[in-house]
Amino acid sequence: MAAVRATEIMVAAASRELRDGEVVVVGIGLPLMACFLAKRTHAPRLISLSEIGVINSDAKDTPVGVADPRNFYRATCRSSFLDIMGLNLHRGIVDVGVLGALEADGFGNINTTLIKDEEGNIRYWNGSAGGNDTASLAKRVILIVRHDKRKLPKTLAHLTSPGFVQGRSREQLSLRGGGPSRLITDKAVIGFDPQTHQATLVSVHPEIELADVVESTGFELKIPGDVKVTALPTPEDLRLLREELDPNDLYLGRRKARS
Amino acid sequence: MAAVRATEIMVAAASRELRDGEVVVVGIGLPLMACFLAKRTHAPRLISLSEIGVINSDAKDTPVGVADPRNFYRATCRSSFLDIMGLNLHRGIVDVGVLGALEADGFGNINTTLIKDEEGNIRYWNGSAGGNDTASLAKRVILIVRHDKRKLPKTLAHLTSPGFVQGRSREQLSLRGGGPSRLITDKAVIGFDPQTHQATLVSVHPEIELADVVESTGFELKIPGDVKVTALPTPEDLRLLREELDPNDLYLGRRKARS
Amino acid sequence: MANDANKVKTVAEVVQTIPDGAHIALGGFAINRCNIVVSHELIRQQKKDLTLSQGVVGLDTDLLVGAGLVKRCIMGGGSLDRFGPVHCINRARETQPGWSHDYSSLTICLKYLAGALGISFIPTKCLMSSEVLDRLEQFAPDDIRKMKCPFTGEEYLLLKALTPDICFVHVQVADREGNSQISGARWENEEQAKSGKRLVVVTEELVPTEYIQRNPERTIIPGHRVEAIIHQPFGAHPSACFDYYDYDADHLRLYVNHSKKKETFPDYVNKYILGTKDHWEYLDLVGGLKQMNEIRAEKLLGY
Amino acid sequence: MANDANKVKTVAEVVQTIPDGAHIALGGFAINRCNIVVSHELIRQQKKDLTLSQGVVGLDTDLLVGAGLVKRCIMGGGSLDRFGPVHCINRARETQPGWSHDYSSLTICLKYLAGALGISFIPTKCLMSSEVLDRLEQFAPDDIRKMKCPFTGEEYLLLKALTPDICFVHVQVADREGNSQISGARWENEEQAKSGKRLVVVTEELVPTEYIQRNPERTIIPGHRVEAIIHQPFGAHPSACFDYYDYDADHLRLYVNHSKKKETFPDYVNKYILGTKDHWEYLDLVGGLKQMNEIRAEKLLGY
Repeated sequence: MAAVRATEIMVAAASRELRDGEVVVVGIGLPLMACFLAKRTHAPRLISLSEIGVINSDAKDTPVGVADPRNFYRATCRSSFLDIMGLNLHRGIVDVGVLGALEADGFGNINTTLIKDEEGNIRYWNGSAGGNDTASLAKRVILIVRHDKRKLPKTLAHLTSPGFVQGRSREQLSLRGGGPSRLITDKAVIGFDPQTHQATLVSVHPEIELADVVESTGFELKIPGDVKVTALPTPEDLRLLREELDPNDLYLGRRKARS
Repeated sequence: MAAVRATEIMVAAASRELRDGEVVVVGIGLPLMACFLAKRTHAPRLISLSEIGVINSDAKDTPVGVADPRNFYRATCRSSFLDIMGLNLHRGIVDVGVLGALEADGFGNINTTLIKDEEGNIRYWNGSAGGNDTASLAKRVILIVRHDKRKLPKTLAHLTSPGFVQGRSREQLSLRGGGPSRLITDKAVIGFDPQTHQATLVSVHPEIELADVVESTGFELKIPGDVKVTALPTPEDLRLLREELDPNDLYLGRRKARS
Repeated sequence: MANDANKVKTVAEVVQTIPDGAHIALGGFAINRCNIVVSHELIRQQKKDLTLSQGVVGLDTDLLVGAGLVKRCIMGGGSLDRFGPVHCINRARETQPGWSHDYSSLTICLKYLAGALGISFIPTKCLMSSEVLDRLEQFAPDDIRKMKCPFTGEEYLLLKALTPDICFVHVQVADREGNSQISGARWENEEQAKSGKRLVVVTEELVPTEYIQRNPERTIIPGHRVEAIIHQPFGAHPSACFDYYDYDADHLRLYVNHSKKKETFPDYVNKYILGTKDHWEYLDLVGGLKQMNEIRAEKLLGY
Repeated sequence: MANDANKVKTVAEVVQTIPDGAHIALGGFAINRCNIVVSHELIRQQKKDLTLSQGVVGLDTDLLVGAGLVKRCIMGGGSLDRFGPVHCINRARETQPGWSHDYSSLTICLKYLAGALGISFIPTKCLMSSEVLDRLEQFAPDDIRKMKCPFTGEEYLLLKALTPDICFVHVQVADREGNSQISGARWENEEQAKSGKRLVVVTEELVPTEYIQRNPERTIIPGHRVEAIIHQPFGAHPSACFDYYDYDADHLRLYVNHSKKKETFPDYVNKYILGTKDHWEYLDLVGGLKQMNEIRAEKLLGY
C-alpha cells in the first residue's frame, strides 16, 4: 500500500470527530470525504446535510462540488436552502458543521472570502456561501485547513465566519452554537481552550515535529503537556478513500491537497 | 326547468364578479360554487387557490369542505398554507377573495367567529381560518351572506375580518388590499362607496322589492338613483350548477342555503 | 438525538412519554389526516392540562377538548366542514373566556414557521384592525407586538414563534427512519412538524428507504427530525387520508350527534375510545374490514 | 397579470422587455441549472447597469459580469466548484469596493423569502460578529438593522426583503401555463422565483398539463406566477441539469481558461455568444448533437 498522505490523515482525523447519529452540515472537498468516511466506518447512522438541499447523499462517483448532481445520488431528501440551512441549521438541530477555509486564526475564525499578498493586493475567492451560516449556528464546528504560516495567521485577511472572535464567548458575540471544536491540519489536530477559547494543540501527526508545527503556525498556539500523536488512518480507511470515495484523487491527490 | 333559487342567483352574481385570468382565493360552499361556475363559463383561465394548499381544483364530485379530498382532484399544484396564503396572498398577488360569513356590516367587515342571541348568550362557530388573511390582503373581496337583519347588523357580534372598519380607508387601518368590493345576498348585490366606503345598493334580485331589501338590512344602506335588477343565471349556469357542480344540493338546496 | 436504531413504536409507548401539561401540536385539518390514533391514546392514558395548537382545528383536537384534556388551545379557526362545528372546542370557548388564543390560518402557520426557522418572531400584515387582534392583546399580550419596519416604515404585527413540546403528523408513507412523504394538500404540516422539540409521525404505510429514494423531492419530513414512527393503517379514521381512504361520513355524523351536547359526549368516549384497547379494536367496532373497504380510496380519484 | 393565453416565448422576446438598470435574479448555483440561455441573450442585446442577485453565484452571473452588464451584485458567495473561482465576479470585487453586497447562502435565501412572503424584513442570527456584516454596514447600510426580539430579548439582525424586477429559473419540466417541476436539489429557487415582480421559466421540456396533474405535489412554481415560458433543451449547458444532462467538463475548463484573465474573456464572448444568433447555434458550436449525447444523463444516476 502506498505511503499515507497528509490529506488522508486529515480526513481520517476529521472523520473520527464525527459521532454516530449526529447531524452534520458538510462542505465540499475534504469535509465531504471525512463525512463519507465516517458513514462507512464508525458512524453508519450519521446524517449528512448539503446546503444546496440534499440529505444523505450516497455518492457513487466523487462529486466535484456541492452543486454536482453526483452529490444528489440516492439521497433520502432533496429540498432547498430554506429546509437545510433554515429549518435545520437555523433551527438549532445541527450537531456539527465541517468547513474548509483559506485561513483560520487562533480563535477558530475563518476566512473564505479573499487573500492579501505582501503588497496588500487583494484576491477574491468564494465568499461565505453556507460557511458563515454554519459557523454561526452549528452546535460545534470542525475546520480543515492546510498548515502553514500564511493559512494560519494571527490576523485574518477577512473574517468571513466567526469562531470565538477576539477570544470572546459565543453569547458575547450574539451567536448561537458552540463554535469551533477542532482545527484539523496536515500537521496536527488543534482544539480550543474551554475558558480562553485559545487554540490548543491536541495531537501532532506521525513523523511531524512539534517544532515544525509551532514554526508553521502564525497565531499563538498553546502547547499543553499531554500532546499526543494523531492516529493514522486504518487500512480500511485508506482502502475506502482510495478505492471508493476518491479513486481519481480529486481531493486527496498530493498536488490537489487543498481544502 | 325548476324555478331559479335564491342560492343560484347569488352564486351566478358572484361568479360574474370574477374576471377571466384573475387569481382567486376561495372559501368553501357558495364561494367555491361561484368560482367553479365562472371557470366553466366566462372565465376559463381563472386561477382558484384553496388555503389548504390546492391550486386549480377541478372537482368531479362536490367537496363537503376545503379539507375534502374531492377538492384535490386534478389540481395543478398541491402545496401548503405557506404557499397559498403566504407566498401568494401575503405576497399581494391575489386579485380576489370570495368569503362567506355569519354576519357582515355596512362597511364590509365580517364575523365568522360567534353569534350572540338577544339575551347576550354567545355561540361560537368557526373563527377566522383563512378569512382574516384573505380580507386583510386580497386586492378585493366579495362577500356572500344570506340577507336578513340579524345577518346584516349595524354592529357585528365579533369583527373577525376587516373591511373598511368604521368607514376608514385601508391605509388608515394598516391593511393591504382594496377591501370588500361586493356583498352579495339572496336579495341584492351591494357595493361600497369609493369615498365613504358605505354599503351602497347596486342591484336587487328579480321579484324582490326594494322595500324588502331595506327592511331586512340591519345597517344603513345607501340607495342611489340607478339601482338595477340583478341578472338571472343563464340556463347554462343553471344546468352547470344543478347537473355538474352541486347535483346533490349540498350548497344550493333551499334548506341548506347558508353561506 | 432523534436517531435511535429502532424508531418504530406503538402509540401507547409514545404517549407514555408525554407529561401532563405538555404543549402538543396536531397535524389534522378539519376532517382530513387527523391524528385520531394519537388523540384516542392520549384519552386512554388520561393526560391532562395539555396545551393544544393547530392551524385549522379538526376532529383530533375536538376529541381531546371534549374529553377534558386541554387547558389551552392555540388555533386559527376550524370546523368539521359540512358535518358541523367543532362543538367541544366551541363549548370550551363559550364557557371559558381566553381559553383559546384565536389567530388565523396563515398567522398560526407563520408562528410555526418562525419556530421551525429558529427565529423568535416574524412579522405579518394579517389580523390588523380586527377583533381577533383585540382579543389577543387581551388574552395573549406577551405573544404579539406592533412594530414599524425599519426599512419601509410600514406597520407590522410581530408574532411570537410557536415551539410545541411534541408534534404529531399523519402521513401516507414513511420508512423506518421517519423519512415521510405526504400526498395531497399539506396545509401547515411541514412548518408545524419542524417547529417542535419532538416529532412523531403516524404512517399509513411503512416503506423501505429505497422507496423514499425513488422520489426524494417528495420527502417533506426527513428522518433525522423524527423521534418515533407509529405504523397504523386507517389511523386517521373517521377523517380522510388522501389516496388511502375517504372520510367516513356515517361515523362523522354519529360523532357530531354525540359532540353536540356535553351530556352525550362521554357516551362516545366510553364506547369508542375507553371501550377499545387500541386502534385495531376501534376499527373493528366502527365496521372493521368491510367498512374500511367501503371507504377505501379509488385509484384515480384518491378518495 | 401573468396570465396571457400564449405564454411560450423566445428568450429574445423576453429579454427585449427588460430595461437597462433592472434588478435580475438568476436561479443557477455554481455549475448547476444556470440560466445560460438568458445570460447569453442579455449579452447579445447588450443590456446595461443591471443589478444581479443570486444565492450562490455561478456561471450565469459570471458571464454577465464578465461582459460588463452588471453594476451591482447581491450574492451569498459562489464559485465554479472544482473548475475554479468565478473569475469575472472576483475581478469586479477586487477593482470596485462595494460593487458586491456579500451575504451568505441562508441570508440571501431569507431575503428572497421575505420578498416572497410580502414582508419587508426578516430576522436572522447569521452574520453576527463577522466582517461580512461590517462590510454590509459600510456598503449597504440601508439594508440591515440590529434589533432585540421583543419576546425573548435576543439580539437579531434584520434583513431587508429582496424583490427583484424579474426572476429567471431553469427547470426540467413546465407546461404551457408555466406550472413547473424541479428535480434534484432546489437551493433557493422557490423563494427567489416567488420574490420577484416578474417571473420567467426556462424549461428543458414542455409537457401537457395532464403530466403536471399526475404529481401536483411536485409543482414548485404554479403557472399563474409565470409570465413567460422559454422552451430550450440544453438551455443550461455547460452547467448541469439533473436527470437531463451532466455539466460539460471540457467546456467549463475552456470557459475558465478564458475567464481567468480580463484580456481573454472577450474572445469567449465574441465566439460563443455574440458569434451565435441563438442557443441552437451555440449548441452546435460547442459540439452539437454528438456532444449533447455525450453528456446526456443516465437514467438511474440522473447525470
